[in-house]
Amino acid sequence: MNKLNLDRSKIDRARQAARNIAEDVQAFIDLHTTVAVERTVARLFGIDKVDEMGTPLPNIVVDNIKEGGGLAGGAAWWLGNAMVHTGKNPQEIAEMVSRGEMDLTRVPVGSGQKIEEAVRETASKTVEIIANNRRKREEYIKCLGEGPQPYIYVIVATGNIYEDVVQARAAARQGADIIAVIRTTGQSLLDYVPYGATTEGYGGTYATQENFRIMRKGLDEAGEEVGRYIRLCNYCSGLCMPEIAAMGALERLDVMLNDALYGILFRDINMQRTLVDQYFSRMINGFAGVIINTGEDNYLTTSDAVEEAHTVLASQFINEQFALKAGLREEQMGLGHAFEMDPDIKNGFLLELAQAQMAREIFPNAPLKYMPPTKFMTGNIFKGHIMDAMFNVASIMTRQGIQLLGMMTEAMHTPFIGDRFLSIQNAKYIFNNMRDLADEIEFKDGGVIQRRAREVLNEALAFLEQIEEEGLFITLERGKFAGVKRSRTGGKGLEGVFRRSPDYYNPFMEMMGGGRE
Amino acid sequence: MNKLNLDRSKIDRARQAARNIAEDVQAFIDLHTTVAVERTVARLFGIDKVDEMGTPLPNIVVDNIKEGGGLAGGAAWWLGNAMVHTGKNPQEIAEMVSRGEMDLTRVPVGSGQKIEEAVRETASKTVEIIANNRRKREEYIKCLGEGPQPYIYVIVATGNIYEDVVQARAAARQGADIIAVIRTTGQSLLDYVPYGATTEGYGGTYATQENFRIMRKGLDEAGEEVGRYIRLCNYCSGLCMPEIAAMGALERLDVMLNDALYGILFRDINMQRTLVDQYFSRMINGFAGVIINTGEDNYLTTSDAVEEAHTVLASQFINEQFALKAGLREEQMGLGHAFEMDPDIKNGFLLELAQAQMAREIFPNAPLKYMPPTKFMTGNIFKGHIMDAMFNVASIMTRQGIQLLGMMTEAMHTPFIGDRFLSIQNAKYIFNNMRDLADEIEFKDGGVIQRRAREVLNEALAFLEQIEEEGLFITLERGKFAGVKRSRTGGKGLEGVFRRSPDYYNPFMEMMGGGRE
Amino acid sequence: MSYREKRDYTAVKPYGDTMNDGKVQMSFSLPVPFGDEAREAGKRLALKMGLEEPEVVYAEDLGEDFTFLVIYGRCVHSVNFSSIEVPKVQVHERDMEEIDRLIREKIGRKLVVIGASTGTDAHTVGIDAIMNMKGFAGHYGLERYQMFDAYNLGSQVDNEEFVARAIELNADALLVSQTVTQKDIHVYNLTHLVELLEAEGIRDKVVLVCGGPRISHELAKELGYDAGFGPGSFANHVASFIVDELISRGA
Amino acid sequence: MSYREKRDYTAVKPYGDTMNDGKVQMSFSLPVPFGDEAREAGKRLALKMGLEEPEVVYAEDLGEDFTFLVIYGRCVHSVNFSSIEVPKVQVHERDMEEIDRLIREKIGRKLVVIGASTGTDAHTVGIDAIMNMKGFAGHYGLERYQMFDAYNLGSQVDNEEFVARAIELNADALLVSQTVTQKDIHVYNLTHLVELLEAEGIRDKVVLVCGGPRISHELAKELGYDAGFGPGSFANHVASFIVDELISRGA
Ligand code: B12
Ligand code: B12
Ligand SMILES: Cc1ncc(COP(=O)(O)O)c(C=O)c1O
Ligand SMILES: Cc1ncc(COP(=O)(O)O)c(C=O)c1O
Repeated sequence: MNKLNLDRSKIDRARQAARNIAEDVQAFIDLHTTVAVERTVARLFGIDKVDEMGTPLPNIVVDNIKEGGGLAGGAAWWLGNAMVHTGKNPQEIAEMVSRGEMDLTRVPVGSGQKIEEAVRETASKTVEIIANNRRKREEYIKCLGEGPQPYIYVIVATGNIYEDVVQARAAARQGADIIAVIRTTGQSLLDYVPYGATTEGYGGTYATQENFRIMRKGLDEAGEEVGRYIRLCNYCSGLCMPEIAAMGALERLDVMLNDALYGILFRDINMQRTLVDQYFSRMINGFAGVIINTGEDNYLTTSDAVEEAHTVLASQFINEQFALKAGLREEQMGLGHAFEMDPDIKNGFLLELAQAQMAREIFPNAPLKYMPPTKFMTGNIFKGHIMDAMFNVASIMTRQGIQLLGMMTEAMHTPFIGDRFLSIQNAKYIFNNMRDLADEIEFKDGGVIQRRAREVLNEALAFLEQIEEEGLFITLERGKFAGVKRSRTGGKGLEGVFRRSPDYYNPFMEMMGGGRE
Repeated sequence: MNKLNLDRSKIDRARQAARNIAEDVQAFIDLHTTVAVERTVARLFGIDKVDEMGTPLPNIVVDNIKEGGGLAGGAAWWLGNAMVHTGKNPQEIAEMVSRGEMDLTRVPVGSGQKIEEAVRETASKTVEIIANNRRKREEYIKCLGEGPQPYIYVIVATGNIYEDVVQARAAARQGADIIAVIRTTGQSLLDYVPYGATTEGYGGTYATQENFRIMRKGLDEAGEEVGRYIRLCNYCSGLCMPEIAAMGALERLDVMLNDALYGILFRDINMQRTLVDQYFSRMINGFAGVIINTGEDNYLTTSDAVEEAHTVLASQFINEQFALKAGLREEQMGLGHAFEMDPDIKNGFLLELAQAQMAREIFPNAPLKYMPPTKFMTGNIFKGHIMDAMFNVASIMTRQGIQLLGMMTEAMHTPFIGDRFLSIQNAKYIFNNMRDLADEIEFKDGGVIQRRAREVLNEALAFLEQIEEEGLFITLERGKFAGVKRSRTGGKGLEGVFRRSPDYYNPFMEMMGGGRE
Repeated sequence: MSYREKRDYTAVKPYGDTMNDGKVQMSFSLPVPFGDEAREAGKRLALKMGLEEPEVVYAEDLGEDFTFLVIYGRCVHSVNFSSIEVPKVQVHERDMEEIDRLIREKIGRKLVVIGASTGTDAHTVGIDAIMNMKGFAGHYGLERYQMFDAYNLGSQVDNEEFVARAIELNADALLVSQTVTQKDIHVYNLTHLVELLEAEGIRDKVVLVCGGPRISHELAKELGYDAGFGPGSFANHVASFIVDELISRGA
Repeated sequence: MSYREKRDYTAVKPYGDTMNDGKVQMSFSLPVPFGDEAREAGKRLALKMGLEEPEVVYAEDLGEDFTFLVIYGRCVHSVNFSSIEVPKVQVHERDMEEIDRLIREKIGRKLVVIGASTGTDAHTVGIDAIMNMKGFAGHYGLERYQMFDAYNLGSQVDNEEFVARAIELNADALLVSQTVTQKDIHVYNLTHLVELLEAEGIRDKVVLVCGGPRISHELAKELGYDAGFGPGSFANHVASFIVDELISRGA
């Protein structure tokens, strides 16, 4: 696939710059852990449930270790020690801590070898569960099959998981390949994961392990009925990135929103926190066979899509490198971009084609996640429906991987059941009627499309080289992405970041991070 | 423009076959006249209005000549004779005939030279009026300008001319370039043209000269306000082809539906009648600077669009040759075709592109008239709206000339004012956002699109060669077009066909048919 | 999910994304100048229709003092779904071979069927779909059946001519297609045909069937037809109906 | 055309293609299984809404016992258009230069304006459009005005913090943006701000303005704001309003 005649050496150079940027940050990451990372360890140890106040036990456990000053060593070690000491399993221990019957850092320290054995045994059980989930997905896909790319991706967002399931199953019947359950407003800023089945949310439904389970079951059933594996998606981003990744791994989610920079820029989460969190979360996603979706589309909803195109490409390069560091394969990288230009631009569609084709050629193995028009959607649902159609045309003409369907009611409300149906019908019509159009067309040498792609690549390269020089932290401080300035010590969640002690211990990093370059 | 790599020699051969077909028929045409042709002469002499019974005076005059056995010589001669004899003008004479005060074939025959002079003088006045209309159009376009191609063509069809005008003016403001007033059901089978302003019609509004005038005035005003010349379209087809062409020429219509075969196939009008009528009607259209629209799209609404594609191309070739014979320039040939394939066909869009691009390359100077999806439109207005959008995409990708916009409510009713607005918005969005896409893309050598175009050309050529051998009349008798069989002596209107006498006289044929090859 | 079982079919409301939210989308034009007053007029109309919290999400100037509106709101009305009964054609659907066999066995002779698009209606694609040899969407038409003598008279056939042919050919079944419905022209035309058949005394001798995009079985029965077939009908539906009807009439 | 003058604005109905035809398009889903009964249920709902001759032109199975419907019909209701009056922000629209000049001449000092997207709302594009230097759709934002000191606090600003900053900076005008409207969260949030301002005794000292895609002037007034600005607003509208308001208050 080479329609744009892009300068390969520039692509290589950009990729190298991104690698240097990521390596620089990785050095920082490798020295740190966070409360979220350690809560994740607790969860992977099987700790779940909440206390009477509704506080999740993973939080109680990690807070207990933190207060005892032991977090720098990692929760695994303290839990292992308590297990050896009490002979109880992690959940029982967590309940004891929660009842005030145990203080983890005060438990007499036992033999290092025994602790390690206990930890390894517990951890491998979980790792095996996750590996099994991965195999189960593969089997499902082998025997049920799956829809062709671009996968048809739709959201449910009623706030009520039971209502969500009905709509998700209906969507599967209508032709959806991926169902994403949108989270309620504000969940990403909670420093814990809510618990249990939930029926109340604003513009989305709480991401809880029980909700994941309910939806997974509903979709497995629907998938078997329609003879197509239906993928389930949720969000890693926020203050609980790795915890939700772990929950997703345990409940066989297939796709997760996960971006190295999104939380920093769009949720004002502290950059140190997010960068450390994203690493472990991606490691888990990687091992679980999850496709991640990055959030470059957000640059374009916030700023101008024509002017900021190069920041999307630069961010894709950076996300790619962070993902590789965490052991994610290219086939799992749903790098994001979006069809967000003003529909009134003369020849705007040509620019969109250039952007989409460029991403396709630069990341040939990634199942690119293509986001629909949102910012310029209005109450004119009829116009909106054809803007969504043009987005579908751009996608099939450039062979995108994951098509997040636009909804004609984008400017008003989260999708009604009928809106979703019409969108799926829209995509299915166009994807089928134009199925092989990408094979049939070539772009004029030196035409508008090729020139635009080259221009964007040039700008992205210059931008990456600048970041390479300044470092990512300083770039973020200077507001170079999406015009948003973030300080290194500002934003939410910095208090949850800790420097690892030299004996820091996290068994999952070895067991799941196999792919690290 | 050469994207399909078509075999030029095959195109030339097909064109030659069509020329032979047309020439063969032209020999027949040149020997005949019809009541409609002679009524047209009467109209061009200025005869208008109806008697108390509502019968138009042109009919009364021609019937009078017919009954007197004089039609073979042409109405012009008898009218000229009466003018010379009475010193009255044609309208006064017609009124006398209508009151039974004169019998045209019984008027004493005067000097041939004087008659000819009278005829020439009367005729040249009308010809001058028409020439002025043409100049007026050209001036309008020069000072107001016009929309870029594809022209946005919409219909009004309320049945009430006053309601039609309001909607047409609204459409002009919204961005329409051409307004077509659809005729009421059944008008094409009337062997006369109704008179005056009308407010009652089924699925359309009567084509009358007064209605033409009302609409022309409304559109001129709107055009001046929006700063764009708005073209007006009506229908020549039916039993009154040349009469309506004359009315259109007199009222400065800009576009007229006019097909050499449509009446035969789709209205069961006798083939001799239609073929003679179309010749004179096109001569008038040609002289008046009218763009004709041919009706090949009808093959595809009646039969399968994939299978019958070659009949469209063959008919375009035949229409082209008949038009050239009548003195129409290529720039006036709105050859028809349509986007009518089943939307569920995998890669159907590729076949549509092939067809549209092929027409574009074979008739490079014709303002091709592209018809929207109609047969597969359903009550699902949302799906219909995006089918119309895909039609618009196909058009801008292949540079069509005249875009007859599809309406999302096609399966239910003639357009509501809001439907038309949404369609215009649809087309404007896509034509602007993809404006130069045609320049940017090339089709893969030997790909599906190129192969399909070649296939259709081959079939059309074979078809034309067969017609060339058999003759057009026999082909029509055998039901080779649209699966419809018509006999040479069947259908409506044969009784109105007459063999010309050797002294047949029609001044307008010389005065307006200048372009005849 | 037991969610579905919880539905109350005695009071059904429109559904947006939550049971009983009543959400409805609506669009129309108003013959008033564009502006806030036009939006307000749209809102008031929606209120009168029983939409709570109507929201004009889009308004546009159509020119000539017309305004186009898109409105969302919550419908206060509900319907008792459990009490709804819709008359339907009773068809035991069979395929061509089965139907031919049945006719051979139970009736023992070819059935004569005449079809047309009647009155001023020139739309033939529908009746062709039912009758033509090659059929429609993979279903052969009646002309291909061994046990039918099918006569397709085409378009714009006068009712008088149609009845004359029916008598001449001694038809078992008449198939009428009607597409144009403006000003209820199809109702007029279909009724007129029944009157003619009755006047000729042959109404009860034929199976009388009509069809078309706006024809429902209910409407057909009202107008005095034995059955009506809408969009999505195929030859084998109609053929099955005709055969069953003739057998039950003791043909 | 005298056609337009003939309209009766005291009884306005939807318009399809003929005056007073009442034609309306509607779509919704019903939580009932797909089929003729679902169509009938849709039709009955339409009848209840006051649509005559409702026609279900499309019905589709959504799965899970839901049905999607598209309906056309003739609305029997009409509204008295001549009696409609909609409250509007009284703005003498001026451009940036004029506004700066007016402030210089009539007020003689820079005006302090604070803006934010408040509560949990993280949508900043709207408030940025009004405030940012570069502005929106060719209209510069308040930051570019010479006679405004504009502070854009960004997103998810607590009402408490917002009020504290207003006091600290001695603000002349407060600009609040609200986008998320689910469960009327914006109404709650906007009302809460007014209460806080009143509690602090500064409500009357500031020009209080809100805006957002679902904000109308009418709603804003109801909630105790001086003005509300919806889609299509630009900085110069708001600035004009603020200046006029301050001048009329005798600032
Ligand atoms: C093709 C078409 C034409 C073609 C017809 C070609 C032909 N040989 O038939 C042409 C171009 C000639 C044409 C002309 C006109 N048309 Co027309 N046409 C259509 C169109 C696009 C498709 C109809 C069609 O073929 N559908 C496909 C067939 C297979 O579907 P069907 O007829 O519903 O048939 C199925 C069932 O209903 C059933 N069925 C049908 N008949 C019967 C009979 C029996 C016995 C049984 C058992 C079953 C059965 O079985 C079939 C298979 O499932 C429709 C719009 C649309 N998308 O529906 C407009 C449409 C029907 N036409 C319309 C109009 C107004 C006209 C004109 C009057 C326009 C004008 N002023 O000139 C003319 C005049 C024709 C006339 N005198 O009747 C209007 C009708 C509006 C109304 N509701 O009254 C429509 C809806 C378009 C519109 N929006 O304005 N038309
Ligand atoms: C861009 C966007 C986002 C971006 C925001 C980026 C950013 N930095 O702002 C991101 C991706 C982060 C986002 C997130 C979410 N969004 Co959002 N988003 C949108 C979107 C696509 C466009 C909004 C926009 O920017 N419009 C363009 C601006 C210029 O228009 P405007 O805001 O109306 O502003 C104009 C006027 O209103 C006025 N104005 C506005 N404010 C003010 C203030 C004053 C004082 C004045 C005078 C004038 C004024 O002037 C402006 C210029 O004319 C809309 C859908 C849509 N097309 O409307 C959804 C939408 C608003 N989002 C929605 C939702 C639900 C969310 C989430 C809650 C989803 C979730 N569960 O995660 C999150 C959470 C955000 C939160 N906590 O608030 C819903 C809201 C539904 C509802 N009615 O409640 C919408 C409608 C999408 C949908 N269909 O679901 N979103
Ligand atoms: C990477 C990523 N994460 C998360 C979200 C959703 O937002 P929140 O984090 O508030 O759930 C988005 C939405 O665009 C996103 O792109
Ligand atoms: C060439 C031509 N003439 C006329 C018509 C319209 O039909 P009628 O002749 O019945 O007015 C069409 C419609 O498709 C057409 O293509």
